[in-house]
Amino acid sequence: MADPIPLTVEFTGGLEMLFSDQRKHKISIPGQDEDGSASNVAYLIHWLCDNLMKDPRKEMFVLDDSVRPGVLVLINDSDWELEGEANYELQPNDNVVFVSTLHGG
Amino acid sequence: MADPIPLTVEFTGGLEMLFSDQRKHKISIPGQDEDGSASNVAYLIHWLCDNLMKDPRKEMFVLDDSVRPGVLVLINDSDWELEGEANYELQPNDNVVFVSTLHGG
Amino acid sequence: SQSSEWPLSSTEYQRYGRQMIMPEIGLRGQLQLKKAKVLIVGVGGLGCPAAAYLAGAGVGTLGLMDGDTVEVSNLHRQVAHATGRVGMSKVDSAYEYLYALNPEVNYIRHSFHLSPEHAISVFEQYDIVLDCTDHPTSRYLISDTSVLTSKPLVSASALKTEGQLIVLNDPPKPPGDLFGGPCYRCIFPKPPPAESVLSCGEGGILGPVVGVMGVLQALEAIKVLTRRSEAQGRMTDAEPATAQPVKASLLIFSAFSSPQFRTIKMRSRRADCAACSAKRVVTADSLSSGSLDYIAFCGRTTPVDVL
Amino acid sequence: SQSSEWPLSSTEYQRYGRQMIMPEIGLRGQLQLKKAKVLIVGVGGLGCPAAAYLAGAGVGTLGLMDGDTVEVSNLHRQVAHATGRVGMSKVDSAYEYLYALNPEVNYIRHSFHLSPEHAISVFEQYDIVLDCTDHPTSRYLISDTSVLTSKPLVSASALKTEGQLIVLNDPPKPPGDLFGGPCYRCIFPKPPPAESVLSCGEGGILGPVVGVMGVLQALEAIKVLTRRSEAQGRMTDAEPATAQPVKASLLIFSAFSSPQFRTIKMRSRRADCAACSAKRVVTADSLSSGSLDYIAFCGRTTPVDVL
Ligand SMILES: [Zn+2]
Ligand SMILES: [Zn+2]
Repeated sequence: MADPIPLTVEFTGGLEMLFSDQRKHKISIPGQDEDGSASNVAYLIHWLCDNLMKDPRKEMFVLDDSVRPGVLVLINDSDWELEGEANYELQPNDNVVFVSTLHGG
Repeated sequence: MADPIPLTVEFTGGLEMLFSDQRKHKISIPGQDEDGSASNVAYLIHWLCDNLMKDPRKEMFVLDDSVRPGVLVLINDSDWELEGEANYELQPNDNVVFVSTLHGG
Repeated sequence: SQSSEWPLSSTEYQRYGRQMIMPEIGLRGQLQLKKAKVLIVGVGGLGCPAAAYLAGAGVGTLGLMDGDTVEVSNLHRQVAHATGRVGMSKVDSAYEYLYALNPEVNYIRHSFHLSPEHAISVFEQYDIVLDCTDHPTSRYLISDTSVLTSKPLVSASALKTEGQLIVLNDPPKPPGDLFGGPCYRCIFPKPPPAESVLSCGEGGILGPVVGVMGVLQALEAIKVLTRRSEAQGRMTDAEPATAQPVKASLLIFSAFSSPQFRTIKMRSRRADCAACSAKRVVTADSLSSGSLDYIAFCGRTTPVDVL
Repeated sequence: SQSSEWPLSSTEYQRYGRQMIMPEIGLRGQLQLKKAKVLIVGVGGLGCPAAAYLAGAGVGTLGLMDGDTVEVSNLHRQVAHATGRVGMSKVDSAYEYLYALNPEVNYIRHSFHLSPEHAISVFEQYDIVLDCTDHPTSRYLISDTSVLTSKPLVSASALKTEGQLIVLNDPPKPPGDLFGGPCYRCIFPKPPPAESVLSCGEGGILGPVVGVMGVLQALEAIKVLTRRSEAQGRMTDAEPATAQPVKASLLIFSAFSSPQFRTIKMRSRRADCAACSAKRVVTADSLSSGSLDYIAFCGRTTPVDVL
């Protein structure tokens, strides 16, 4: 068994409303998913839905097994598209931010 | 002999003018000072005057063996007063920023 | 009031002297600003401060586009308007304020909402566009039109206590050229579900939050207009000019968080982008003929003229 | 226009509704703002936008202090003034703009420069002070007076392409109480050598740079005035309310760097601070009697009324 992975996850742009109105969460997730693969961001998103999200409106966060359109995922201050997207394997103390894009002006 | 210490030093608030008009410098300083002590920020300030500063106006940067009044020294985004000031022993890849306070408005 | 021997009038030297003495601007940069035509789409919480600082800096031509009228509920954040101008078109109200601040600027008033039919013909008159609107529908339309007309786009948004800013399509290379900056669709290929979109009216907005983002839009526009060459970086003075696809940089602001500001490295152009790639489906014809339904695309339910 | 049954008039509900629907403000916060008396010292590049957003937000009383008159070289960045008001006192010029934006605010005009003799009596009339001045002499005087009168101080500065902002003396505990926020002298015990100080006139200034800092000052003032209890943190919503000496947080901005913004952890009160410690030498008497020579202290050579 791999060690649990300590992470900081943050929610902004309104997503914090889905997570007990709290922006910053220090969490620890299993080091492997159910198949024994190293935990990646796809697994983290599932884990957050199952373990951290109290709001029943899952569709405000996930759609078709990934984050919904209009949500950016930032890994250590880089867009996850630069890091391998959902396949990025999480490292201890990574900072993962979920940002809903804003449209007001 | 201790290994050289790679550092990023930055100058802002006008101090960059004294350092070839360049804000960010990647440097490597000796791991020990002349007395064989671990290199600290006091030593770094000397080293910068001797090795990086091309401008002859040393008094715009140092006074009485430290930075002049009105210059903040930030070590990894904390005021150096929280880190031991001039006695802070530099670690590889530290980020040290010298900021001249501004007064305009 | 210009003499034939000096590139600027003595009034202009006086008015812009404090910015011209900086090497980042100088006479060169001031003349670039004077030559520049800037379009601000949306004269609300973002557009008011953006317009004020661009007018102050002396851009030659400043276009203002908005179809709304001033309401008293705007005034806590839309600081170019005034209580006595409630009911007036936002464009005319802002014009009164801006003309009083700097009459040297040529102001062009577009007192209507942007629509796909005329977007291209308006954008073609300008050098750079600021998206100061407040709905995803307009954000996609403005980005698509910026790509089609090759204009850099400074896009910002704000809601409640947070703001976001990104410079897009910069440099504005032709569609298919991966060395152009990414567009809004590169970053957000799919629009958000309609039910996830909150407006400032619904969600609320703190005045200085949207104000900061608008002022920063003016700053980024000035940086784009006065930079020395296209190859130089946008948000930094330290990046080497290498032949790498240009990545965008997203600034996010959160008034009650620490740190308040974060700078995020974003992607370069998307090879399959619907607007800016070789495989694009957004064309001038499809856009202006109305065959791209921005409203349906963004799942909008309120009338089109709210754009 | 207020009914006896509602804490705000219907106009006020309309005008401030967009910020009142946010939990961070609400009716509670709006009433705190309405009750608040805010002093802005310096109605220039920082003071203009700060005043605009504080007036917009509906602070009850807004004091404006400045002894200068409007010059055309101010207008690229001092966006509350106007070309037609060149030569007018900056305080009167800003008042015209602000009154038109929001006539519900009680504006108090102090059309003179701050001096040690009357600083305390002016500051005593307010709840919070914004330092929007442009010289170290005034920065020390304003900080000392804020400590002596127990007012939180939102201090900002800008030059060329850079800006700095710090909230000081917050919470404003009595001198000697280490649980009060640090003052300007805690951070800068010694003034800079006169020859190292550049003004905006000498060094130049980009309008949106000073504009951003001024808008952020308004934001920090609103945060201080509307927070739920003194024990809560200033710049963050995440800090636990522990009995630790309060550290300050310095925001530094650099328009052409990446990242543009940095947040720096600063120190708490200095045990030997000349102004806010048990060992202080700055007292109400020494200050107002003129025995503290701020001019000589800061090595200033130009006349005192430039403050
Ligand atoms: Zn694209
Ligand atoms: Zn102190």
